Formats: sequence, structure tokens, C-alpha cells
Amino acid sequence: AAAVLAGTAPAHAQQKVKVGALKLTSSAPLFIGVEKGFFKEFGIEPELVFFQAAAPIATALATGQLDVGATGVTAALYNIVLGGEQMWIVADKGREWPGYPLTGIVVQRDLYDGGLRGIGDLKGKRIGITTLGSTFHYHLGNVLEKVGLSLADVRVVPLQTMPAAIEALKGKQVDAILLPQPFPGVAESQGFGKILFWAGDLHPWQIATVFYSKKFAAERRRAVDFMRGYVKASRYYYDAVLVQKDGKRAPGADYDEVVRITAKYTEARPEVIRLGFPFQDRNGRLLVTDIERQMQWWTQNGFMKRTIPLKGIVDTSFVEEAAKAVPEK
Amino acid sequence: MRVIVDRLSKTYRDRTGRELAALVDIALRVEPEEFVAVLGPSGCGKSTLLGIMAGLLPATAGQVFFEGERRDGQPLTATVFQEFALFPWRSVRRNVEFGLEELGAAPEERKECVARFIAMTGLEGFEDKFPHQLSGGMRQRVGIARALAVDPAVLLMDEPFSALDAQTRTLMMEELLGIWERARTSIVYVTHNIQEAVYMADRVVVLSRRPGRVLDVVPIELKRPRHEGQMGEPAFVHAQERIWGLIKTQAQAALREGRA
Amino acid sequence: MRVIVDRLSKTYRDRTGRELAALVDIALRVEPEEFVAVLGPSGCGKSTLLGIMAGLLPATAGQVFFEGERRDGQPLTATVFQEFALFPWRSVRRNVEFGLEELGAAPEERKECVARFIAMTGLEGFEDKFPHQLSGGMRQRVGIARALAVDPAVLLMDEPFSALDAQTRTLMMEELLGIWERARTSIVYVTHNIQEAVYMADRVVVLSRRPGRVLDVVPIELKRPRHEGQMGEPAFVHAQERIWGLIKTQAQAALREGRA
Amino acid sequence: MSGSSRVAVQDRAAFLRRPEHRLLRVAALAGLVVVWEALTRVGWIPALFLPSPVGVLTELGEMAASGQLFVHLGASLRRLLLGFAAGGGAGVAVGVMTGFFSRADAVGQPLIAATFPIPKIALLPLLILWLGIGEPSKVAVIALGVFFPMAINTYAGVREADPLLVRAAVAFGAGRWSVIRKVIVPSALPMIFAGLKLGAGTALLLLVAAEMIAADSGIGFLVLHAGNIMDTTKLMVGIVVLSLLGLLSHWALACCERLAVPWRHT
Amino acid sequence: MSGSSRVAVQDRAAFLRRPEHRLLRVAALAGLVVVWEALTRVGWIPALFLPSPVGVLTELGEMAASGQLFVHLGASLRRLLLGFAAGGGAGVAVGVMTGFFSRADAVGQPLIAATFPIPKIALLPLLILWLGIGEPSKVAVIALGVFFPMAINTYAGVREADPLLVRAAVAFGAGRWSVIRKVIVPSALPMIFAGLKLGAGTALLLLVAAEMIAADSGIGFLVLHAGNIMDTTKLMVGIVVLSLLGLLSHWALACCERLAVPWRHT
Ligand SMILES: Nc1ncnc2c1ncn2[C@@H]1O[C@H](COP(=O)(O)OP(=O)(O)OP(=O)(O)O)[C@@H](O)[C@H]1O
Ligand SMILES: Nc1ncnc2c1ncn2[C@@H]1O[C@H](COP(=O)(O)OP(=O)(O)OP(=O)(O)O)[C@@H](O)[C@H]1O
Ligand SMILES: [Mg+2]
Ligand SMILES: [Mg+2]
Repeated sequence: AAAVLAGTAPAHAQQKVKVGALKLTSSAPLFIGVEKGFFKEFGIEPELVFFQAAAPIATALATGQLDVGATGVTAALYNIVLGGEQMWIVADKGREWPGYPLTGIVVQRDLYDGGLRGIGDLKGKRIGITTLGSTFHYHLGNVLEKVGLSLADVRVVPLQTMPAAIEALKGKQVDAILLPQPFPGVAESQGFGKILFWAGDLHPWQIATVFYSKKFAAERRRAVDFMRGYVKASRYYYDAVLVQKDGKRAPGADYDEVVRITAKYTEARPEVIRLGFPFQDRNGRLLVTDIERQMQWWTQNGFMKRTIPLKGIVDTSFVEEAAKAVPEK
Repeated sequence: MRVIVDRLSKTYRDRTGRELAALVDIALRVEPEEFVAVLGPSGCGKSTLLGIMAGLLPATAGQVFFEGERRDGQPLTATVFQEFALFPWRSVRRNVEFGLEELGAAPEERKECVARFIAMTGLEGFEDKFPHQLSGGMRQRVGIARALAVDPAVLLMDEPFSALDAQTRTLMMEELLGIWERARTSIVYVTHNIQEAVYMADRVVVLSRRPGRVLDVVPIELKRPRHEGQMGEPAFVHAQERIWGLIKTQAQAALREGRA
Repeated sequence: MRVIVDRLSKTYRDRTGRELAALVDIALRVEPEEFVAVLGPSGCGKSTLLGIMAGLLPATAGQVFFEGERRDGQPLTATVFQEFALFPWRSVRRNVEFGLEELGAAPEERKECVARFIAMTGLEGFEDKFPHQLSGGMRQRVGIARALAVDPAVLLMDEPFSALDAQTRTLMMEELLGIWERARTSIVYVTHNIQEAVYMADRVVVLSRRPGRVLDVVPIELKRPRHEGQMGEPAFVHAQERIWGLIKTQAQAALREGRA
Repeated sequence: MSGSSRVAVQDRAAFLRRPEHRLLRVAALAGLVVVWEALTRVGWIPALFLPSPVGVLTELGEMAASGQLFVHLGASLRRLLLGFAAGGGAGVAVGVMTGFFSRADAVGQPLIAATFPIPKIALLPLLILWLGIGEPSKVAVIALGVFFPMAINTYAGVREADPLLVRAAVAFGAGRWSVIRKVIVPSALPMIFAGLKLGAGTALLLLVAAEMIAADSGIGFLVLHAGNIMDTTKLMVGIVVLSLLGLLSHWALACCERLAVPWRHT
Repeated sequence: MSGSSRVAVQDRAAFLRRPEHRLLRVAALAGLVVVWEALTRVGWIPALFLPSPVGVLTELGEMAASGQLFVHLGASLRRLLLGFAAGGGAGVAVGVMTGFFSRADAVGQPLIAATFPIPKIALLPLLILWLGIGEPSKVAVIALGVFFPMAINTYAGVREADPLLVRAAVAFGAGRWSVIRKVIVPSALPMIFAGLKLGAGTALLLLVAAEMIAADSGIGFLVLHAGNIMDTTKLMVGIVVLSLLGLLSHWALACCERLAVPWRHT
């Protein structure tokens, strides 16, 4: 069936789809789709364009330099849309999810030993993140709200880079940090930090998504074809690394292959990769309501001037159509 | 070519708007193939006068004319500077070539011409040296060769030998006269050395202290070619004394006022 | 103080290791309060000799000694440079003060001393001017005042007036002699002007072309204080001719080889 | 043009003269703003990427009215001044030492060449480790940035000092420190000022990097934060303030230079 | 020390002489590595943040053996050379123009002072908008960084050109372009070379910023990416390579300078 489908889209077969992504583990489904030829099956030839930060991806997408972006959703993204540059959030690309360690709240070892055990104990503490308006900032705020605190009850210290943040924790410049793997693991193994919670256990949310540029979304056929490849890759990814049995990770048959592919693309060591495969919906479906909540939160905290109506920024029709069209193995 | 300086005045104006009269109402003529020396105390405006003749400074009033035959592409003037003003980044050859380049001469023509003037000024063997590798005397030969190479209608020389030592200067003066006999251009030669002026010139224009005015023009009635022996002749001594008389009180007054 | 130059030789060595003998086996003495002129063609090593005496260059062989009484803190030498070498960022007053600062004199003492030498060299009224605001003659007065202010045992002068115009030079020579009568230091005076050397010095040391050797030492038997009139005296003319005889062939040969 | 004729001498050096053009100076800046406004009006550039001057001015006005602007400005100026002083001082000192002492030259020049290209951002973790997340590390980033242009320019200036003046100073008994203080440094002043102008620009440029470290105020923080959340109007306000500071420092340095190097401007 | 005595003249200018100290030059760099190794050995800095030289060298060797290093190096060198050439060329041109023509000065200097402090990172969106995400925008970042030091130094160099030589050129019939080409530019060469050295350092520094835009190879990319995945040894390899490039460019420029300015080095 795949061959037939591929044959139905010869008109676009030549044109490449430019996909902007970060060279990180969280882009694994894309790597799989490219490496295993899932996109090609649907007549799509994706060209991965790697960036070192999320912001230029959104810019490049807004200016039409990219067709597809795949990265974390930050205040910047919403503000670009708010600023009049249309783009569409179309699919899941990673969630903070219970049981899937991704972002950890790490406290100083001394404080932990001194009895700091709960989120509530963070009140009045200095907490290091990368930047204000980042996914970590959002995450921290929501985690605090879970226990009735707010961002105003702690001192948020923006340290820009993750190495700087971990350095600040080690140097006791901050009391806690909120960082993704492998940083929490490193902090704990070096002995100066203790992972208090995995943030996804406290506050599951849609951390990263796939976006389409306005132009690409308008090319309905190709946009759907791309999404078909993506859905297929997502399923492959899910089955390989995300399946759990009784709360334990149950590596699928292709686990090692996914690790190998990811290592190839990220140039990171396999040990590091194994530490954190982020959760993602098996069919790439979005947590649509969460997008709305995010915008509300950013607006309340002054990072956005107002929220965007969901239908002005989210379009799930691509992933829905693709999920139906791609047959299960 | 004949040079006519016609009631020339020059007033400098500095940034704050203060005015300083350097030359007032200068009138003089240089006949074709004549050697005229301009002599005056320091700061009287000699360099200013030469600068205006060379087209490097605008006059405040009056004008300078050139009159007579001129060949195609022949520049009106070329200047030899007291401080040599050679281009440190150019070899001797390329320094001499400079003016020819600016005239747009063809490369072979330039080469041939440069070789001729390097030979005439005794610079053979130094063609590829840079100015900093030469002694003062050699440097000024380069300056002279550069000026002669463009074959100017009038050669302007601003104290060309005053940075040289006494012996070299004496010898260079003789050489310049020799070169001039061959090249036969008009020369305007600025100096503050009376002996030098009398020894070399057909006429000596004596300027007053600042603001410079023409005090007198002294004709020198000595036969050419000149030689050291003539320095004892009455005509020589007479001219020298006449000029020193014009200058002396001026120089002393200047020194008293701290200008020299 | 007496200066003894004892079989001094100096060989320069450039980056590529090539050697160049500048001075060979120079021996000479300068008696206390004596005015000695050192005369020689360009490049013969006059400045090198003065530099070694001033302790600015190491000798390759031989030595320079100073012998005799010396007051506390009195420096052995002070130098007046041909190119003035004034500090452009210091006013006249602060230029004259320079050596005193380095000697560690107290501020009041410095002030008093500066005022004295500014007066002696006729610089009153120009104390707060910068060098670029002065004429050449005034600048060299500052150079002389700066050197005299430190009250050196021996004053070294390297062609101090050769950058000045002829009139100013004549007047400055007279003034220097006047100052010297009052200050009574020993002076070593480098020049390439024979008339100047004979007019000013007690003895003239004539150096050969490079490498510099002492050709002869000519004593000048003229009464002091000197005046322009003496230039006609047989002793003057005789000394001048004797020196010119020593120098002439040397200078011509040098020019032929392109060194001057 | 052969043959007999009468030619008046023309002033050929007219093109060398430099009138002041005060008006043009202002017009240039005004022109910049006009071009900018035009660009946004024509719509070649979406407002998101380049907000219009009017919008920026409005925002600037609001921020000034609320006092927010001055909080940022105050915090940044402190860091700038301290960092500029520290980095500039060290740069001049190192430039003079390496320019003057051949041993220092041999040691210093390779080290400077080798450490200059190390990205400051890669040093942030080390700076935090050694200096913490307070003011010292922020000042250090700026100081590091200013250090290199100052050291390199001062070195070039020292190497150009007139050897005659150095010899004159030694002839009058100056030791090495006197020579440095009284001859080398004044000689190098024009180059040092070129370095200061470069350094001032670099300091402003690095304000952003400096305020990456745990800052919650400052113009750099403003630029960074506004960039992070794509609030381009605020971002532009920050950039405009940086530009104005750049102009101001340039002008101030030009004035200082005229005062400090009086012997070259008359 | 009053009274009669015999004193030999001492050479007081010995401290002015500058022997070459070739050995020291190498020793300085070796010392840096030793200090670094010592720091990691003593444990003041954990290996995670500052890997030991030995570890870095091993990694460097491996990357060289696999050819990976040369891919990065090749990509970066292309960008560096293009950016350096474009920025340097423009900087010299603008410096000469503003230094020579008073009108250009009036227009250019305020604009340069105002635009210099704009952080390059804030310009990334505009660069992406105008030049896309390919090589041109990366080259542009580097060119922008090189432009300013070159323009400022060239300007200072032009303003210092000896007016006597300019007048001499005009006296021999040179027009403005001849004067610029044959007098102004050669005179400004020493300053231009100081600018080039600064520019080379800045170019390397900005490589990291440039390779933030959609790069998947290059030394700047290596540094950024290694930081993101916390591979500090690779990060250090990147920094060491940047340092070596810095040394190399400095040395190459010094050689060029000796060739290009022969009249000042004899
Ligand atoms: N650009 C200028 N601006 C203002 N005043 C000037 C300028 N150039 C020269 N002067 C003044 O004009 C007067 C004449 O200067 P000029 O150089 O022509 O004299 P000079 O006769 O050549 O002197 P010297 O014998 O010292 O060379 C001097 O008093 C000088 O200070
Ligand atoms: N630093 C140096 N390195 C190599 N050679 C030098 C150096 N200084 C001077 N010389 C050479 O040594 C010789 C003597 O130079 P010196 O300056 O002492 O001569 P001088 O008699 O003072 O000449 P002038 O009358 O031109 O001042 C010259 O040939 C000169 O080229
Ligand atoms: Mg003159
Ligand atoms: Mg000499």
C-alpha cells in the first residue's frame, strides 16, 4: 500500500521539504523518519536543517526559509504568531509525561540532606533555569502552582546555558535547577545535586510540537504526506523506546536501532542518549487544550500581550488525516 | 616658460577664525630658463609662495600665470621639497617614476625616462633601495630626479639642500647647476642661505619678515658656468653684502620676538 | 670634568648578522671647560661617538671615562639633539623640567632652575607653548635649556643648529658661546660645518670617512670672546683651510660612492 | 595643448581640505531613522522583525515614564563603567608591557592571539564557578571584551613610539618606568584612543553576553529577554538605547582625545 | 658621590634593546597547557567543566583520524575567509572614505558609532529574513564583526597619514584616487594591520554566533553543540581549535605585515 501511495504523489516527489530541528535526542522521530525512509514512502524528501537554538527556527519558519519546524514551544513562538506571522502548530513532538524522565528538578545535595524534600520547600529559594520565557520557565511556574506557590515565591535565576546553570548549582550560586537530561543525571552522579522530582510527574504538558509554515500548510497534499511519514516514524519510535510495562520501561525490538540512529544524528554518546527519550503520542496527536493553557499562563505572567484563539494557531487536521491514512503494521 | 606672479596675497585663517597674513602683494617674474632664488627669513612665507605656484594652496588675492610654449602633457611645475617627501614604501626607481605615472606615461616610456634621470642624478645602483636605506644626500637626489623626470616647465625647489651636511650641500649645488645647464628649465629656488642664493641664481628675490613682501630683487652679474673661485669676486661679495644688509635687521628683530 | 675616550671602537650588527664598522680606535680627551668640536663627513660615526659618550649605545671595544670633581647628583652628560627631540606633549616649561624630574629634584628647586634657564635661553613668554607652536630656532633653545638645566659635567651637542636657517644659526652660535661663558661646562660639539667648528671650538677633532678614525686634531688659536670679525684673521682662515684639506677628498669619494 | 598660451595656476589641492559639515552629521542619523521608517512603511520587512521607529519611540516613552528604563540603564551603566575601566586598564598595561619589554612580548603576544578567539559564552560556566553569579562575573565579561582591542591597539601604538624621543629621555636619565610613563604612553595615546573607541563599542556589544548571567535588569538583559520572547519592539528599544550609548561614548571619547592629545589638534 | 674620581660611562639604554626570545614564545604556550593540566589535576576545576589537555588531545586526535575535524574546519574556514574578506574589505573602504572625505566622515562616523554596539545576535532574525539560512547569513555575521574594528582602525590610520606626502603626491599631479591608492592606503597600513589582527580575533569569536544559524558543521557548531549535549571534551576541542586558528592568523598577519610594510622593519 505504501508503494501505491508513494506513486500517487509524483508531482511533489522532487521537491524537498525543509525541516528545522535541533540536533538533540528529542528530534529522534524525525531522525527515524529520514533514516528509515518513512517520509520517502510518501513521496516526501525531507531535508533536515539543524539549528543551535529554538528562536532562529521560528524566525526561519516565519520568513518562509523553512517549511516545517520541530522544537519546543516557547513564548517566542506565540509572540511571532501574535506579531502577525502565521504558522501552524500541527503535531506532537514531545511531552513532559509521568514516568518519562526528561526535565528534572535538582536541588543542592546539602539542602536535600538538610531536609528539603518537597516542592513546597522551594519557597524563597533561588532556582536556576536557562532563560525567562523558556519551556523551563513555564514548567517551573506550573510545578509551583501545583502546591499553591507562584513564581513570585521563588527567585528565578536565568543562566542562559545549561552548563552555566549546572555550574551555578555546583558553586552553590543557586539552590535548585530545572534542566533536562543528561544534566540532572550528571549532577547526581557527581554528588553535588539530588534529583527531587521529574517535572513531568508533577505537570505533564505539551513541551514540543511540529509547526508548519503558512505556505507549506497551504500545500495540503504535501503537508499531509509529510505528516504521514511523521506519524509512521512516531509509531516506530513509540514502540521502540516508550512502551512501559508495570511502570517499567520495556524496550521494544528496535530500541537499539533507535539509539543508534539518534547517536548518529546527534553525535552524542549512546549512554547519554539512553538517559532520556521524551514521551510523545504514538500517532503524533497534540494535547490541544494544553496549548490554550500555555497561552493563558504566558499572558497572565506578562510574556504575551494577549492569547491567540486556538483556531488561529493550531491545526490538527493534518495529523488526523495522516493517522487515519497510515495503516498499522 | 615665463612665470608671472601678480599681486599675490595669502592670509591663513585658523580654526578659531584668527587671520594671519603670510604674503602681501607679491609681484615677480621668472623668465624662461632663468634661475631665480627667493630668499627671506624663516616664516616669511617662502614655502607659501612656492605652494601657491605649485597649485597646492589657494591664493587669497592675486594670481600666478604661466606664459609661453608648452609641450603636450608637460606639467607646469614640479617641486623638490626640503624634507625630501619621498614615499617610504616606494623604491628609488618607483619614487622617480611617480610623476610619470600620474601623467599617464606608457610603461616603456616611463622606464626609459626613469633610467635617464637616475643616471643624471648619479643614482645608478640604488634603483631598488628604499628611501630609509639612503643617506640624506642620496634621498634628495631622488627628490630631484623625481621632479626632473616629469620635465616640468618650471622647477620649484624649497630649500632642497638645507637638510644636508655642509660638504654634501656644496657638492650637490654644483651638481644641480650642471643638471640645470643640461635640462634648461626655469628654476625657482627657495633658500635662506645668502651664499647659496648668490652662487646659483641669476636674480635673488629678497623677502621681508612676515608678512612677506618683496624687499628687493638683486641681479647677480656672474658668468656661467659658475665655480667656487667666483666666491672671491667683487660682484659676488657685493651682492652678498647687499642682501645681508637687507636681511640682518629683519632677522635680529625676528629672533628677539621669538619667531625664528 | 675631563672626558677620556680610550681606544673606542663600535661595530654595528644588523638583523641578518652583517657587520658594519662605524668607529675604529678613537682616542681623544676633552679637558675641563674645554669646547671641542668633532667634525667629519656624513655617516662617519659622529652621532655614534656622542651616543656612546652619553651612555646610549654600548661600545664594541674601548671605553669612555669621566675624571674629576663632580657635585652631588650632577649627571655626567646631557645631550642636545639635531632633531631637537622635544616631547611634543610637554609645554616648553615641562620640557625644560624633564631632566630635573629624572634627577629627582624638589618641585621648588625645579621651578626656580627652569625659570633661570628659560631666561638664559631667551624663552620668556613661551613657557606654556607646545613645541609644535614654536619655530625651529625656538625649539632648539628649548633643547639647550633642557640640557643645561640638569647642569651636566659635559654638554654633548649633535649638530644642534643644522636644522635652522642660516641667519638664525649664526645668531644662535653667538648666543651659545655667551651661555657657555656663563655656564662653563665642557662641550663636545658635533658638526659638519667647518666655519662653525672653527668659530666656536678650542680644538677641532677631524674624523675620517666611515669607519671613523681620528684624522687630526686642530687647535684653534683664537681669542675669546669670539666675534664675527675674527673670521677674517689668518689663524681662522688657516685652520679652516687645513680642515677643508683633510675633509675634501673624503667627501668627494663618499659622494661618488653614494654614501652622502 | 601645445603652443604658446597663458595659463593661470589652479589650486589642485582643494579636495584635501576638510570642512566640518556639522549639519550632515545630524542629517545622517536622521536619515537612518527615515530609512528605517520607510522600510517598515513599504512593508518589505514585517513589523515583527523591524518595528517602526514610531512604535519604538512610544514604547521607549512608556518605559521611561514608568521608570523601568532607568532601572535597566542604571544597572548596565555600572557594569559598563567598571568593566570598561578594568578591561581598558589591563589592556593598556598589557599592551605597554608587551610592546616595551621583549620578554613580555614573547610571552604575551602568543597568549593574546590564542585566547582572543575563545568565545566569551563558552567561558560563562568558568566565570560563574570563579566569580559567582553576582556583579563580578558580569563586569568580568565586559572587561574581557574590552581587554583585547585595548591590548592590541596599545601594543601597536607602543611599537610606533619615536625611538629618538625614547633615546632623549634615557639621555636625561630616565629609567624604564620613566620612559614608559613619560614617552611611551603619551606616544601611544592616539592608538590608545582608537582602542578605546573600539573598546567602548565592544563593551556595549558584550553587555548582552554579560547580562546573560543571572541578570534581571540591564539593557543587555532587556535585549536578551525581549529577543527570547520575540517582543521585538522592546528589543528595538534596547538596541536604540545601546546605539545612543555608543554615540555618546564615541563623542565623549572624541572630546577626551582632543583634551588629552592637544599637541596634535592645532 | 661628590669629589674627584674616575667614572666609566655605563650603557644606560640596554633596557631598550629587544632580543627575539624565540624559545620563550613557545614556552609561554606550553606553560598555558601546563597550568591548565595542573588545574585539572589539582581538581579545582572538575574534568566535566575543564577536561584535561591530555583528554582533549586524545579527542582531537580521534576527530582528526576520523576526518570529522577537517569537515568542521573546512566549513568554518570557508565562512571565516569569506566573512573576513567581505568585512575587512568593506571596513578598509569605509575607513578610507570616512578618513579622507569630510562629507563621508560626517555621515559615516555617527552611523558607525551608532551601529557598532548593536549585538549581532539581535540581528540574526533580520539576517535570516534577508539572506536566508544558508551560507550568506553566516558569512554576514562574521563580516559584520570584522567590519567595525577594520573601519575604526583604518580611519585612525588615514587621519595620521603624513600631510607632506599627500602634498607631494598632489604636486606631481595625483588626483584624489591616486592620493588614496598611493599615499593614504600605504600610510595607513600599520593601523590596518592592527585592525586585521583585531578583526581576525573577532571573526573567530563570531564564528559561534554565525553557526547558530542552521549549521550542521563548523567549529562554532561543534562548540555550541557539544555544550548542548554536555560533551565538554569536544567543546574543549572546539575551543582549542579556535585558539590555534587565532595563533595561526596572528602569525600569518605578522608575516604579511613584514612583507607589506618592508620600509618599517629594517
Ligand atoms: N596652514 C597654516 N595655517 C596657519 N598659518 C600658517 C600655515 N602654514 C604656514 N603658516 C604661517 O605662515 C607663515 C609663513 O609660513 P611659510 O612656511 O611659508 O614660511 P617659510 O618662509 O617657508 O619659513 P621657513 O623658512 O621656516 O620654511 C608662518 O608664520 C607660518 O607660521
Ligand atoms: N643602529 C644602526 N645599525 C646599523 N648601522 C648603523 C646604525 N646606526 C648608524 N649606523 C651606521 O653607522 C654609520 C655611522 O652613523 P652615525 O649616525 O654615527 O654617523 P654620523 O657621522 O652621525 O652621520 P650624520 O652626519 O649623517 O649624522 C653610518 O654608516 C650608519 O649608517
Ligand atoms: Mg619653508
Ligand atoms: Mg649624526
